[in-house]
Amino acid sequence: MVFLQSLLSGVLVGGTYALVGIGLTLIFGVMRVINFAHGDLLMIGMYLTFYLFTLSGIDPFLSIVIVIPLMFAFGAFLQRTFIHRVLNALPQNQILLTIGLGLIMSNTVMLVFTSDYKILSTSYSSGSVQLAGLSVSEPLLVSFVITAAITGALYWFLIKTDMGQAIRATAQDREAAQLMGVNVRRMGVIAFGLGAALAGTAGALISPTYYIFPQVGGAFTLKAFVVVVLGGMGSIIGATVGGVIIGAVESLSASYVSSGLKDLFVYVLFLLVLLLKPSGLLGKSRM
Amino acid sequence: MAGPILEIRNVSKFFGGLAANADVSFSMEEGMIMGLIGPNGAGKTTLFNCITGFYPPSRGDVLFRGQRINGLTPDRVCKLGMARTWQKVRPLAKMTVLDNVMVGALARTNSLSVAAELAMQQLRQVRMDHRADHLAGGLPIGERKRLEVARVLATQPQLLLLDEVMGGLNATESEEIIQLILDIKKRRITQMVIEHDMKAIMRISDRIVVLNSGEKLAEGLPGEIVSNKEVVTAYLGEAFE
Amino acid sequence: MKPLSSQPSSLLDIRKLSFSYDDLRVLRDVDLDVREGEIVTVVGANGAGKSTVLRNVSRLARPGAGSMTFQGKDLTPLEPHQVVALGIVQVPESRRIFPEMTVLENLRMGSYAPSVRKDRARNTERVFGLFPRLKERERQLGGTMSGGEQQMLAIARGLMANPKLLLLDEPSLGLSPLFVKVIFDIIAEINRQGTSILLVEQNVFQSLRIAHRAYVLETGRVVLTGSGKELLGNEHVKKAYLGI
Amino acid sequence: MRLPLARGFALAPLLALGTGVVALVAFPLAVTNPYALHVMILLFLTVIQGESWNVLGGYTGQYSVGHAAYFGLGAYVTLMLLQFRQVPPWWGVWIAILLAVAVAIVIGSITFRLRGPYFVLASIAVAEIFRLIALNWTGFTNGAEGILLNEIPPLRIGGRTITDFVSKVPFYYAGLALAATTIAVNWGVQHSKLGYYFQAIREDQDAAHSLGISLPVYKNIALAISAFFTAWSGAFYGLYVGFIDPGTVLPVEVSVQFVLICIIGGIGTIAGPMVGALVLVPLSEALRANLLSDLLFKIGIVSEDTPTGAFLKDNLAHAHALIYGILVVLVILFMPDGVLGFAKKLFSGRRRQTPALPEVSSEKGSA
Repeated sequence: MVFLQSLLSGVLVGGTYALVGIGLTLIFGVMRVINFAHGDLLMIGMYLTFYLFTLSGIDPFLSIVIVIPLMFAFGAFLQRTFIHRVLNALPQNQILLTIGLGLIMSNTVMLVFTSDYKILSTSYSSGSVQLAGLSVSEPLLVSFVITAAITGALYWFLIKTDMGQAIRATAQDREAAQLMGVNVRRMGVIAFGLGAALAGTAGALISPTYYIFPQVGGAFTLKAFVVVVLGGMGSIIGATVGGVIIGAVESLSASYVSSGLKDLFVYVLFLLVLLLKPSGLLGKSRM
Repeated sequence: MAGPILEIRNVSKFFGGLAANADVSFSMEEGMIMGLIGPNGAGKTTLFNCITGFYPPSRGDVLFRGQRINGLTPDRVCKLGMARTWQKVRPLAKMTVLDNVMVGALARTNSLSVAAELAMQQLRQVRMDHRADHLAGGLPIGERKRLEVARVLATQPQLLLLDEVMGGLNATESEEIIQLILDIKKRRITQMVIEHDMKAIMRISDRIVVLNSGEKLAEGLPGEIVSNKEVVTAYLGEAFE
Repeated sequence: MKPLSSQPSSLLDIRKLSFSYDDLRVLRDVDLDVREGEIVTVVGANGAGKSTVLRNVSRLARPGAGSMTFQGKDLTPLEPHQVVALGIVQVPESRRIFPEMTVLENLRMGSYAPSVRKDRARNTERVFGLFPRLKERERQLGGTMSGGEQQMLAIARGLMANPKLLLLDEPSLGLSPLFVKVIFDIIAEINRQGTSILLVEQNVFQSLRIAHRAYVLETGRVVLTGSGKELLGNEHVKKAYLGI
Repeated sequence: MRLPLARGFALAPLLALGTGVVALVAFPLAVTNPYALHVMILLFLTVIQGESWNVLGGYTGQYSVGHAAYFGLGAYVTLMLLQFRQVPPWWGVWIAILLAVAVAIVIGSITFRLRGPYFVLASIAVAEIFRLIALNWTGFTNGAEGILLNEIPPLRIGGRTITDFVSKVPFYYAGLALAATTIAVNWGVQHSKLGYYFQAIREDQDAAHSLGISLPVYKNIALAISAFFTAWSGAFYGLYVGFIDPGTVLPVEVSVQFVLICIIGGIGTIAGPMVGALVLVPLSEALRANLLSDLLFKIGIVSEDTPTGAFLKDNLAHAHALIYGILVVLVILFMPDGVLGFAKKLFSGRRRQTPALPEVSSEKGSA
């Protein structure tokens, strides 16, 4: 019972991790750049949601309608202004650039909103529903449903639309995509925009259940790496599965070992995958 | 003379399901130049990688002076006395020409001054000593190719594997390389040479192995290869039957 | 040699194209043109600069010096995707199909350019007619197919964009001799159906066999030009490419 | 960077070096202001950190973003031995260093199989594992509470008290000596077979491998040297500040700072980390002391009485991380070879660097 209970909540949380991971893997796939500022994008999504709620009373789950376009625009801006200049640079320089951008984001937020922890409490923040004998946190359930819907929509976009195919084509062979008439620079902007929007959405979705503070992003950046490496760099399905696995591992080790050590398990798992199967648990897949 | 210096026995290399090398066998006598030819994608560079330790062969054995060396790492293979150049030159770009060659020389000595002396010797041999203080990354292609030869020579190999050292060079530069290869032969260093320039390869090789689709298509003296029907077909098509 | 009358139907016109990669001069003053309805081939040894000509036309390689026009329009300021929109489509060396897409998806990417999307269904039928084998494998992932099938797919994918000029880079690379002949027959057939072709090849005989005109490139320069038949009988061609 | 051989020394730089050393040794005699000493000690610490990372990241090209692990290990082991076991630090530090080197070799043997971004990710994960252990193994490390040092026992040799560690002066000299040592080690590396092999690995791992260089052996040597001095700097930091917790010696930010010092100055050179320290330390101190907002007020860009002015005065003091971020972005975009490389290019007025390779290849050969 404890097992099922914690597995379930782990999977629900894992949905959000998947969203963060998908964004990261999309950016990596199209640009071969690892975005170390990914968690900070999530953090900005959290702050957006928090202020939309406290200033305008917009429900956090509704706020994604505003967060998604805003974060997409922000991501596209980052790509056009910064990332696109280092596409041919050494990988370490790309990494440092995104680390720098992350520092700027988190510290600007800290300057403006202080480093105080903020809590977004809604009427349902601590509510729960019974599901087949298991109790499920209400905000977690709602966010999981939204996550699933967004992920589904993204799959549809990538498989069915011409632009989605062009994004996948760019990821699989940048030069060949150009020969098909794909404007790969534009695909980069779209990919980074989408990645930022997904991270921001994840931030919005977890804001009712997490503390909100400027440095919250770091932990999510790391977690996103774990998710992505687990599923195979550049694989979107991999990131989805990876997110759910990480959520479950975390939740199970929290209930059976110690909640303080749950991250430790995640990182050890991460190292093991890196060393034993660097191509990810799933290997190559279509997306 | 004791046995062949290099013996390749039924070497195969698979990538996924694809055979880059299939059952390749031949052997080389000390001091000879072996030409390795074949169309693009025939598996020549893969074979180099299997011999020098960059890939373990999927099947078969590589014997150097009778010792089985498959499974050894490239640095061990180098220490045994085998050195290779790269089809796409790999200068240590932010180091000087002299330092590049010294890295090779340091395989045989721990002393920087000894290494520097050895390196200068090799640079003189390839007529690059005037460039000693230049950054390797800034050299024109012809000099980068010669630098690469000097660098591997500095490891004092008994067997040298040259992967398209004339690729992308003009006629004068190619001629210089040919002379260099013949000089190296005079020093009793055995060489295996991958080359696309047929005239050059026919001139310098003692024997030639032809690879096609990963398999050994033919082996023999240059004259035999030129008149080999299968080889002609692989290169020009059936018109010349 | 044929006199090069400048016919109004000249499609691609390259004048004095030079290109350096790193410090290596890959192309020096190359003049080359393709007229409407022709198969023109560029032959030469590995490293002679053949692929670089195509990459310059596609604008994947830049910057180079010299002029390139297509139906009178200057190509040099364009991005690769804009070149495709003009009707110049390159089938790249070593196929470069999208390995994690199905045959159908690869073909769909071939008709990505907005102007040709409406013809997608018709073009798919057309390429399945040329390559029945692809129809049998339409759901298979590109990366899992054999080299020959991948080459078929790469050509088919290129045709999906209604090219006026098809650029083919070493289509025979790594294929078995039997398959090479099949591929070249299909290239000739595509040309008969009205597509002009610029073909770059190491397989001298096969490409000269089907070409209307040919250029021989050595260390970045055009050293010989003439009709395919003329060059096929040329002693230098035989000597240079087999050392006979 | 060009590697000069020991082809004789010019006299002028040698003289300048001598003068510099004398000035640095004499500094505490002339200046007694504790804040000035404090800034100097921070400078030394930063130089030590940068030069330590430089051996691995700069010469060998292995971008570790996990040096907090060795820094934290050095700090924790030294302070735990001192505080919980009463082991004096001049013994404890050796235990800490040896432990860090041993750990480094284990970690290196595992993670050096990875290349490029995968190695970077693994190095971060390793450091995070150490942080989480320190945070959660409360009985052993005091967890999040950290370790507050009571006092450092006076150093006595043969009954004579050398120092009692009361003022900043002993830390000044310890820092100076340590900084000088790491600089000397970098010099030594650069002028030995190791340096040649490290740089060959950085420039091209496969080429290096084919030239007889064992990649795991030499990468591990570079890491061991780097971890040795990193742990030392951690111990020095812990003893000097007198308080450590997982949030100050083990977070990712500390790892990033190691890289930053080098990247700002110019990696793979001896002077790079020194330049980096000279940029970073004064900058963050200026921010901390509110010099920047004062400057803005003086110039008249913002008035101190406006809400914006008050906001800046309150907050800019905490903005050093923001400035770090801006610096990194500027350096990567506009001077990827660091301040030194940039200056060199500026003065030499010519571009010897080959431009970044475009995404083209010349004719491809056989596979």
